[in-house]
Amino acid sequence: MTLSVAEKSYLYDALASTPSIRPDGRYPYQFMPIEIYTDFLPSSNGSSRIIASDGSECIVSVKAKVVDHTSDDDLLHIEIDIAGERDDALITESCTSLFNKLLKNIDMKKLQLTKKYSFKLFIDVLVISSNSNPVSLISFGIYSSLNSTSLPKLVSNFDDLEVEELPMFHDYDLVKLEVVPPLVFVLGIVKNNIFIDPAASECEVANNGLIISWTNGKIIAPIRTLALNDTNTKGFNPNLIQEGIKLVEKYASDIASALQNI
Amino acid sequence: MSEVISVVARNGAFQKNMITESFESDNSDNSDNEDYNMSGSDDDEEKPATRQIASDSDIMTPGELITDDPVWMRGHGTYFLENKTYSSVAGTVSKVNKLLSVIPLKSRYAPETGDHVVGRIAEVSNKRWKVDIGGKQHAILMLGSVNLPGGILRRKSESDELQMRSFLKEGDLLNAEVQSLFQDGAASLHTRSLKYGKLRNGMFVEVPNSLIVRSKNHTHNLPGNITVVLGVNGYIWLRMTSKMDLARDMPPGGSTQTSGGSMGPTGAVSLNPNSNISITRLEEESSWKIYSDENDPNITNAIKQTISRYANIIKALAFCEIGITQERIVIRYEASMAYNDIGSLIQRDNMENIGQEVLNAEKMRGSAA
Amino acid sequence: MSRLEVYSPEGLRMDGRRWNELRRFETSINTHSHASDGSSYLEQGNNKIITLVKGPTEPTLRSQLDQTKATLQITVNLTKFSKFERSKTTGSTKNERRILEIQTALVRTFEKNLMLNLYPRTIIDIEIHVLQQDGGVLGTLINGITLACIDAGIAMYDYISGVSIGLYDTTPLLDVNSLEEAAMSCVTLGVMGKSEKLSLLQVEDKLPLDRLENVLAIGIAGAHRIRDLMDEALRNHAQKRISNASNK
Amino acid sequence: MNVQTGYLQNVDGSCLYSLNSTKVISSVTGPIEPKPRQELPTQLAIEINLRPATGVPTTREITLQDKIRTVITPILASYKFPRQLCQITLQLLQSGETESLFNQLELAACINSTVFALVDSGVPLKNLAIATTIVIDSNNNIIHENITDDILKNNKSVHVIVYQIENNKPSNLLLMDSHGDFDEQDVLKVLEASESNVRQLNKSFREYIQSKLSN
Amino acid sequence: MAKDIEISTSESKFILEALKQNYRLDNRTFDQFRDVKIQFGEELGDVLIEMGKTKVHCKISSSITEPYEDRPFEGLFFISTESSAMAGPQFENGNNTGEDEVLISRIIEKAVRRSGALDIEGLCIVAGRKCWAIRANVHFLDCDGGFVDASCIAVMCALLHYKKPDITVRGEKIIVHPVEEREPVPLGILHIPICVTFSFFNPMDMEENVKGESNSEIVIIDASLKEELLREGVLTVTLNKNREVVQVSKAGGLPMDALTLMECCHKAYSITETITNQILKEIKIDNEKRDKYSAILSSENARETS
Repeated sequence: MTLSVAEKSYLYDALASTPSIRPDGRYPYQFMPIEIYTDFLPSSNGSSRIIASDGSECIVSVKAKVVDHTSDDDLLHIEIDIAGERDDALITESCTSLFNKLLKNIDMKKLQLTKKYSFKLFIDVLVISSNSNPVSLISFGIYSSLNSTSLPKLVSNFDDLEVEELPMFHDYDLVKLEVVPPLVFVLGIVKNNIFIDPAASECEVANNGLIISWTNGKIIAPIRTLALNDTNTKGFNPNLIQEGIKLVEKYASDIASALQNI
Repeated sequence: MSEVISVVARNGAFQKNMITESFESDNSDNSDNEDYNMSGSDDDEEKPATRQIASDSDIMTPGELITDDPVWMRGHGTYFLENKTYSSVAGTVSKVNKLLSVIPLKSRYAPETGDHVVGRIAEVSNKRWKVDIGGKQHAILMLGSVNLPGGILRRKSESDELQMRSFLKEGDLLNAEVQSLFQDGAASLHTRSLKYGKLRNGMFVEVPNSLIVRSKNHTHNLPGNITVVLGVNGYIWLRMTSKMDLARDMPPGGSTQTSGGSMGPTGAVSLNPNSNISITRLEEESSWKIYSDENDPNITNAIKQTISRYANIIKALAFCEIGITQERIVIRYEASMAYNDIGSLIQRDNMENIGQEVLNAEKMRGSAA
Repeated sequence: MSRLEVYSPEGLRMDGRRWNELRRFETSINTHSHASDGSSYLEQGNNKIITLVKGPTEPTLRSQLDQTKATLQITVNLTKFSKFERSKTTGSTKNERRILEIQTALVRTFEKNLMLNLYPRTIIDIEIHVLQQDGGVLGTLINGITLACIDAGIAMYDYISGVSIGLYDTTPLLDVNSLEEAAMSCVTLGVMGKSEKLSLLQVEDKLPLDRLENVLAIGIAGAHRIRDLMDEALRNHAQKRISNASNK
Repeated sequence: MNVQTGYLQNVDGSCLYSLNSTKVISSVTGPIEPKPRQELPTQLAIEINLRPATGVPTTREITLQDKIRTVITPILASYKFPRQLCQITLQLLQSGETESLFNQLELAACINSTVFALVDSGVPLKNLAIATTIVIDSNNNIIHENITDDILKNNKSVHVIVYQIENNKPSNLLLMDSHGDFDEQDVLKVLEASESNVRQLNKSFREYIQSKLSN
Repeated sequence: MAKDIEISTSESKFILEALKQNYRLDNRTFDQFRDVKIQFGEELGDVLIEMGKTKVHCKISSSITEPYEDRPFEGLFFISTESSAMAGPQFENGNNTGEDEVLISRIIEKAVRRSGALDIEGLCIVAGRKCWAIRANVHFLDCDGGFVDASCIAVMCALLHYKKPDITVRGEKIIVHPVEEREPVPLGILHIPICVTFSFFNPMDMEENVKGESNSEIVIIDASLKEELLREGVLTVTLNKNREVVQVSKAGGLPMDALTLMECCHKAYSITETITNQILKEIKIDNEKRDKYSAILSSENARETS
């Protein structure tokens, strides 16, 4: 997205003023409205589709497979495909590595079936279009797809070390997967202001950006800066990190409950 | 609903506005599979063998026979074989004299001579700028089709060619008129009037071009000291109203006084026929300022908030696929004052309300056609 | 799985359809107005696909520029999760020959139907995401592209509708799902409008020559039905748009 | 030796060449427009592609390509075509030797085939180059004709020798590729044997061309 | 394709006008398949096919390897169809993702491999451990159209011609007997697919094709290179002598009436019969040439292929 110099300076001044004026009038803590659809892929154990009001869209599928966790302890496999980008594109790889780290926060015990076997989850993310950094959208997608994931109900004994048998499942009863995936927030920084969920035009003039991760009521790693453009990026007051964290701490639970009430 | 995020959620189903057309076989008695015989052509009865022509507003879809009357000239959105004219797009029939065309429901912007458009410079090349106007191809703005600093009568020189980027560079926004069309349908633009040129002091909004109707005037002054340029191509510019914008709206004989010094949107001082500015002043004022990248330092936060409010109203109208006109923007602006919080205007149900209220208001006033 | 009868003596298929019944066909049009110039979402049975059409627009590469007509480019993304069993291939599937073949077949099908000569020096880029596949995907792709191109306002001669027909012993089964597709030989058709002209015809497995005509006849009839369903959906969509935008 | 030039129609020059059990087709296209990265400012660029009879090209084929290039480059009048490209493609039909152990028969055949295809294409050459294979077997016999896979397997040393042909006779040495166990004496013997071989090959090729021209 | 081969406007006009008047450049009739020349090489499984000026070479190679985990009872069979600049400037070296290259290789793949022309279960040596891997290396030498048809014939001839060395299994050990010691074993060929390609031309405009009822499109069999460059649509039908459709591919192009396409299939059948007979005859002749004695000794030993 290329903006004219006049547009950029208008946006910058508006975002830098006190209080900041966002181009669509949002509060610093306000997200773009989103639409969420879940459970639309019958052949997946869980699925979600998130569409932000700017047209950014991401689809997530969760498929489970029974594995022997004594030989394969990597129980979460995530693959991210961003339409129009190559699989080895920087953006795709950095998203994949971010979520690989983040999903380690999920309690893997919940996936364990028996002493020997566990569910392995394959999380496939397809970003159909994105106007700015898609990590936040992806985390919402993963959150709601895992929340909508149902797995076959185990009927065989937990202790299977003695018997050389695969776990047995109920014919049709399903159990809801109870995991709490982390959420990722992107924040934009303009001068001394910080605001959540920057739109494409806001990213274009931001002096810097932050990625803040959150789960279960607390901030977790990674927290890091993120250059949102390659023309305006510069250093910022470290106090803004505190402010950003406060912002996320205050509002993240609202997001989590909004995503859960589906 | 949380004010942090508004979520519309649905479980199971996927589509919004799903048009469901389930098909049930209607020839259950035909279970003998020899019933279908390829050699028999059974679709003859489906072709209306009439000389009648579809009326305006009838929906046509690709491949559909519009008429078998040979008197019509075939325009856009049609093709023909012998006497029969068929539709090549999905849309409505339009008949202008003997010209028959089908207007697609939606397509990329197709420029016409005289259109007032907003565009963004995509490329600076040899003696011309390529301008993104949301069309099928970039429009061309020739170096010779712009006013250059130093006045209209100034000759273009080689040094102008070398410093084209100092006038307009990639990313710059401008409004312009479609001067002519090339053979392949690409537009040639010009900005040789003070109402056209580089845009400043505001914000850009994009809507589908089908929502903007061609009219006499595409620049409107709105309440709250805001001016909107509704590009026919669906590109919209919202800016703080300038002196020149005010002057334009003044009735002849009005008592405007251009209290010198302040710039018009194109950097030149107001050009009201009744004001006391002569054409020679124009030449003086048509200086480097018209290509300045600087915004007016007097844009207050209140103005910026108003611009954001208008932007959200325009987006809400576009969301409801309602044609965007000055009247509708103003009606909604006034009504939107009920929402103190501009940010709430982007929520889906509020957008839907905005659209519904506009339509209701028009029905009440009987202005809806 | 194969314990189920493909086609019962009573004339019922595994999913309860009769031999000449189409699957559920549901579509919505203009689903991605932000990300594209034309778009459609289509469910044909359990096939679920999103089609985005971008263009006609200025090409980004010189090699995409044709002075006489628009360049048509189609990318098919068969997602790894689209089948019941997740695809095991590691890495990209984008350069698999099977996918390249499908893309080429689709380009060559629509090159003759879209009036590309009306859009010289531009590119039309079509992107299809297959979210779920359950047999007869090629036909579904054709239908999705037809709808999205119409939504983009790109001029075309007629609808092209696609469908796959299986041959079970001597009985043709219309609009096969993946279980049927695996159990018998299938034919995929792309039919031009209400004519009996075939844009696309593919047979990938052995089939008695003397049964082919019969299968084609059923397929053409089925494709005509699909055309009518698409037409109906499109008209409903158009009606809604027009009433919305009236009094512009 | 069996030579058939002008074997293919879509290229500028071609040659189907066989010697004993080794059989190769070569094609020459050029001078043509190169890709930007191939372009040389002052001379003709050469692209050589060698494809094995079975399987996909490996490092073995790339090694052969490089050796062919060292022979072809000096005999081409490459200064005449700056910024142009000559595309040489070789397809082995039958290698005539155990491919995992040897490449000498193929190398000689490829070189001869390429040179004859170049003659057929009309790309200006400064000289001809003719290659031959010589084997010294375990009994120290020099074998210079009808070399089979079995003879190769029984070698003490194997040599590929390429001579430049000037005034209708071998002059300078363009390539000597020797493997195995040999001494100075052996080399001299090999050179001697190969020169007569090359002389012979040159004679038969001339006769072939002559008969082709007279037709 | 690397470069489009240019064909001048006047020449293309001439060819199309001639087609409208029922003439082809090489004086063939529309339904005439070129004569197929089959030459066997010195080695087994080495075949050169010539159809007019088109030349395709195919060579079979074999090795012993491990079967796929999920298919322990099957051997491996690959067909490689890599094009090179030798066949013409339209082919780029090492580029296998060009539209035409992909279509050719996919059709051959479906016609021969997917249709089970080669008995891959017969390639199994020790289930799950050892099996034969057979590789058909197709080399496009010279292109004057009809690569698919010629390649399919080449692959089938080469497979029929090839004999793999005899082996003895002793526990885990496999002894491969050199050809000189023991008579090699032919491959199990279950049917012989033959591809016939039709090219379509539209003498009128697209409107007539879509809405007209004349069905005036021109159909020719076995197009030459120039005809291929000008055609607007293509159909490849693969059949065998058992009246089985093995594969049909009309990947887009000019829409054609279904009945016309059916006629094409029937025409293809008679060509299939002729070519199959020719192949079998020439294989037999070559076999006899190779082994004069065995022909005398064992008369009914050869496996009947159909």
